[in-house]
Amino acid sequence: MNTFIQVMVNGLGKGAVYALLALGFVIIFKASGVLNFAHGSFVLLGGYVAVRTQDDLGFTVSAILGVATAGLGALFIERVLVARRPLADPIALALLTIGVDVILTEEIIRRLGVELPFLGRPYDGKPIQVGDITFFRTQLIALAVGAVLVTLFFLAFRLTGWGVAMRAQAENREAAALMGIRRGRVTAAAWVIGGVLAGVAVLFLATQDFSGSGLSRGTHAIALVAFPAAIIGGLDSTEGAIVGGAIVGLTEALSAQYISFEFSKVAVYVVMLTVLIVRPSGLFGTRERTRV
Amino acid sequence: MSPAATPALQVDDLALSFGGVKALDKVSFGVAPGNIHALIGPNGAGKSTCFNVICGVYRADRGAVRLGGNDVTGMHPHQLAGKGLGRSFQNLALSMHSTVLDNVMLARHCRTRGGFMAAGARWPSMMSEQAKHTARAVEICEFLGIERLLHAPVGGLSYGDAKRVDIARALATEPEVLLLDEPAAGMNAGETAEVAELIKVVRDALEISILLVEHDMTLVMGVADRITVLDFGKVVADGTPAEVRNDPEVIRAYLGEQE
Amino acid sequence: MSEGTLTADPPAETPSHGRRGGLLSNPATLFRWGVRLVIALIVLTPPLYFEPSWLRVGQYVMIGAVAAIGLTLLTGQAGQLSLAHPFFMFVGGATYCVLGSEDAPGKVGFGLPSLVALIGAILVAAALGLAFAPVSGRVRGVYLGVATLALVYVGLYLGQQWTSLSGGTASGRPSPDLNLFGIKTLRNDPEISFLGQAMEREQRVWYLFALLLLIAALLAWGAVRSRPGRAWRAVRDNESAASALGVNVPRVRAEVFAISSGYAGLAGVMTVMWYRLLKPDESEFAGTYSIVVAIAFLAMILIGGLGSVGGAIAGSVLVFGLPGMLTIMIGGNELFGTSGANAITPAIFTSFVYGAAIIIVVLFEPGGLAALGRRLKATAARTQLGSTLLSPKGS
Amino acid sequence: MRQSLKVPALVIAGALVLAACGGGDDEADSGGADASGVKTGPGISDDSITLGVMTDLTGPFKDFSTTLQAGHKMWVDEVNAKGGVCARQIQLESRDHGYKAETATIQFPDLEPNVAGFMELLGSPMIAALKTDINDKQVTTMAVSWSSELLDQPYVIIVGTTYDLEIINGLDYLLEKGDLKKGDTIGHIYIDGEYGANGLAGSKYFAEKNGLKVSEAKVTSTDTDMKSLVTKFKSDKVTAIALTTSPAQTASAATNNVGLGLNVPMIGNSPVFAPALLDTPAAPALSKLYVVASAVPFDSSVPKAKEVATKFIAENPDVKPSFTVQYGYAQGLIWGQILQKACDAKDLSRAGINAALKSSNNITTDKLVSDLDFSKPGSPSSRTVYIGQVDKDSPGGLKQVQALKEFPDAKTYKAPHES
Repeated sequence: MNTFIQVMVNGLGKGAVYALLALGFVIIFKASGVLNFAHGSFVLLGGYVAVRTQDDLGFTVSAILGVATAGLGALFIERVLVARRPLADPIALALLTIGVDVILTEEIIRRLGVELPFLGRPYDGKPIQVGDITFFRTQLIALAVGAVLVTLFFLAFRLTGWGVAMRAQAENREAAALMGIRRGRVTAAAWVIGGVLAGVAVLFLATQDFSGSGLSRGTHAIALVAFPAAIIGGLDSTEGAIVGGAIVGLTEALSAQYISFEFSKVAVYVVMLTVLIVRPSGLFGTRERTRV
Repeated sequence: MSPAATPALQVDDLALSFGGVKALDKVSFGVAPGNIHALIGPNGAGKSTCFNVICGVYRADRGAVRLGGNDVTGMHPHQLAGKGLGRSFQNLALSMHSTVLDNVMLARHCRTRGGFMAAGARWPSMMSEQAKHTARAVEICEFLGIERLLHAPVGGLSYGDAKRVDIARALATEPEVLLLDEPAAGMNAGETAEVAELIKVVRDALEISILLVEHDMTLVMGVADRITVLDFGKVVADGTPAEVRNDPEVIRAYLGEQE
Repeated sequence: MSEGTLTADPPAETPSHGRRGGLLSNPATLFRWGVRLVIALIVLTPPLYFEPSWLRVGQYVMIGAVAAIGLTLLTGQAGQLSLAHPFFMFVGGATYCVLGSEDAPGKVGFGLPSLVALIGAILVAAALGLAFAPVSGRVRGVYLGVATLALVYVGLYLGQQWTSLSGGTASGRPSPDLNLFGIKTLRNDPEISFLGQAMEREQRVWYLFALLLLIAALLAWGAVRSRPGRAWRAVRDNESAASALGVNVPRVRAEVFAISSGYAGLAGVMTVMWYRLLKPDESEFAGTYSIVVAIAFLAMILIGGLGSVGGAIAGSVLVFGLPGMLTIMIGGNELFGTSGANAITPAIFTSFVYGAAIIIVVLFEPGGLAALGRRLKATAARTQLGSTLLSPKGS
Repeated sequence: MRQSLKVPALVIAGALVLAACGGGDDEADSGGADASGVKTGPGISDDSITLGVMTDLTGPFKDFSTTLQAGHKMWVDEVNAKGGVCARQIQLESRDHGYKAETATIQFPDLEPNVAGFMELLGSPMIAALKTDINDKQVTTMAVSWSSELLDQPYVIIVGTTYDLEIINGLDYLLEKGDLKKGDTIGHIYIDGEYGANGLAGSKYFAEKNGLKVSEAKVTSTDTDMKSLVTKFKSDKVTAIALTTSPAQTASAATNNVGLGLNVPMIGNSPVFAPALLDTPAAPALSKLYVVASAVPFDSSVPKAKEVATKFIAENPDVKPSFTVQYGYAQGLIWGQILQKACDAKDLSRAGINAALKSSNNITTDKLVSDLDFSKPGSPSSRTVYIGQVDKDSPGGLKQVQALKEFPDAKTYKAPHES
């Protein structure tokens, strides 16, 4: 029983960070129709700035700087590249972000050299024991930060003008433009939020507790796990991203414990395929309407 | 309706609801062979729903669709193309990057055979079949006056020419019944008159039946042999243009819409 | 219609003019023969002059080209985004080894003739592609792209688990030699020389790959220009319209996925012949059948021009060829005077090049190299000299 | 198609008459003999011997390779200062394959004609991809891999103990210390592939021999989070963890071992540890790790190891030291003895070099690695190991806790290709 609880704790802890990443994907996709393959490199970008400044500025300031850089980086990509082709083919835009990702990732990895710098100094590697169960601080803080950010996001999404505009735009990009919604501003804000969420996620990803490794190519790889999370929930559903993140985290942890570790990654994709066969647009996603 | 001639297209007692709203309710009408038949009605009357049921895009809750005496209820759109039902599209739905000929040749898909290997290896029987069908497609394009554009990408054509490509493509399925979805949408008066002329020429030359779903009254009154009027998913009138024009139900339906 | 769909459809079959005229009297015929000559020279001469390293680069480019042609049919022509190509390559390679090898301790082998194994590998890959129909027929757009990613993970997992077929990640299993009408490809048996140059392994593999690529490209060109190609583009552009015109959309979607998988299967056979080894990857992010390779294929077809067969080949020259060429040219030196852990190596440099190429293509030349080629041709066609030098195929 | 190729073929035929005359360069290098009657081969000139290096300076092993190359260079400088081998200066020609098999496959035919043998070929995917090439070209190659699966390759040299024997020795060490006993379960995390599978064979043998159970956990090289594996080990009640992993994976296993309250000793092969790990939050948890290797720890009391270490620190004050310095130096010593032996037999051709290797049954490296015997095909060249414990204060990060020793189970173990 203790083992099962520990497995659930592990799974949910990871799921919280996956949810942050998946939410970033979804927000960007909802606003601009772009499947952002560069999300992993936003993660690296935020992490890189944070690790390079944390010795001089301390963790908190460098973390804020890293998060801000990831947000601004995303904004830069949106303004300079994506906004130039607002109605381009979704596949082309997805590929565009792959191009960005390749360059950004290679360059950051090159700059890191042989270093494996870690983030999360204030909380990393200091687990709390409750009976036989271990709670990793990184995961607890990730859960708390995730919950706060997600709540803030949903409040903003429901209550602010931006949220209304964003929802209108997600419904129909052309109609929203006709209704006078400033598409550029809504989309740009969405990219900034996506980037910021990626920047927050890396503060937990590049830690001993969460991924066991510092900032590296592995961090980029973990960011890709948020893909199935976003797909399972439905690419245009913000609630779905949260649910998808939790599903992926739990699927990984449970199948690693009860089937085998090497099957756990496959298990995530098996779950995703099953969802897609039943619901081709994910659990909460709206079905694509084909024009006649 | 005279029992002697089998209608080219017959719709019987169609009913379809979307979430409790009756989009179609006991809709029945028939398109006589060689007729130009119009289906009209104010916005939301159920014209498009009815059109989509006939085309196989929607499946009716109840009722039947017969094509030249064959029951085609519930068939998929691609099956209907082989049964002699051709259709045009309101938004044209052409492949913009492909050439005119390529677009028209698509309609020969169900009349031709040959998969990847045969096509890839340029199998002689496939090539001769293709040549034959290309000749027919060119003939149809000539008929519609777009033969000079055969190798031009559709994306660069004027709206009128693109509309002709759309109709050419529908005709290339060799239909017995041609369904036209708002052919005059987005056209000015001059272009509309041109389309009206075209519809008549098509009917006369190819001896096919045409069902026209249209908003534009001038077009409908000018070309239709018979008109069915829908309102709130029900047939409110069915007759010649002259009969329909004076039908109080129709006038009420259309005037009601204008308020 | 969206503003920037990245498509490069070839012109439809034009009625051929000038078949009747004499060879030299008709410019169109002359042009066509000129192009064939240039292509033949590019294909035939390198094995006579080039070092084995360069030949290996060329062979590798041809593997990429075959795979990319398959992908450009699927993604460019039929509009289905797929990242599953490495999986089908792996399936093709494994099937070839299983069918073509003799039984060995711990490794299943059927000992079939190698040509049968080659065809079997393509068919098995295609059949598995068809088996993916419940997903490929229903799931659309970017959802399909991520869904296909699942297969890369499945391939990695099965390759590691099913060692009696895959040989396992530890040492893999050797590739069967392709015996083409008595001529072995991977060994000097029988010894052949051509114009004074001994035809050894690298030369043989080069010519074999060139032949396979030629067949693959001709089949693709033929299909794109006729019935199947029209159906693919119709499904890509508007499924409802395609359906109304008599195209069975789910069937076409499943078929093109299977065909594309068959191409990947062939590329997989070529890969194991190139390495003379089948070896499952150790991770999903690095290796022969990894996500990185899936993305490289997408880059190839995008840079080449989505849907263009010639473009796919050109894309492979850039994406698969450039790193190898730079590696040989740079040799033991490092680029730009950098060294140590932060060096800009050929591998990193080419990553930059192809990343940038993708961005530039999407932003400035959505038709890719194929569109560039067509434009060049149009310019050249105005000068007589140009028209005899440039390809009618566009690239 | 048939038609279209015939004409061009004829056209170029004329142009290629020249090619017919120019062919056959390959033969020029091989065979022949110098003035003193020493038979020569590729990579051998009158005053130099060139050895190839195929390494990873940009991929996952870049820090490992950098220090290894420093070791090579120290040996080359020393031996050349003393006049070289066979009156020839040693030269190294290296290529960086970035841990990519396709790059190595392309580089090999470019590099191979210039070298007498390979001082280093790093990485099991590369070794696997080049196996046939190495056999075809009969080029003696020192693999940087310790898999006993490679022992059937006639031209591949493995320096020292193999992964399976390292693990067996390490587990025997824990058994002797009393950390393990009959009936216990060992958790073994391994990267699927040549490296991990070979290590796992060792713990399976040990478990069978001593009545223990093994809880296996297979990972891929990019997995970094070992939390769920250690959770599983905890529920399986393991009493020791064996590792055949990458350094990042080791770090994660170590922190979770402590974090999840399992707290058992860990042993691992030489590649599991990198000194850089001591700068990470994992450092405290790593003190439970014993690294078993045929190479001496950087910070050892062995005199030759001390000498090399001191010199390395003096020459490279900014580089983090690692055991690979001494290992690279030892590789040089071994190559020096093989080449000297071939020189004495007046045959520096590739066949001569390989024959010299095959007849070497007692190569010594001043205990940088144990004495080596390459004369028994299929059998590892040594079965003895050093054991080091992770220690933050030792340069190179390892404190030697066991001098060269062959444990009882290592004696009886039969390697896969051993007759």
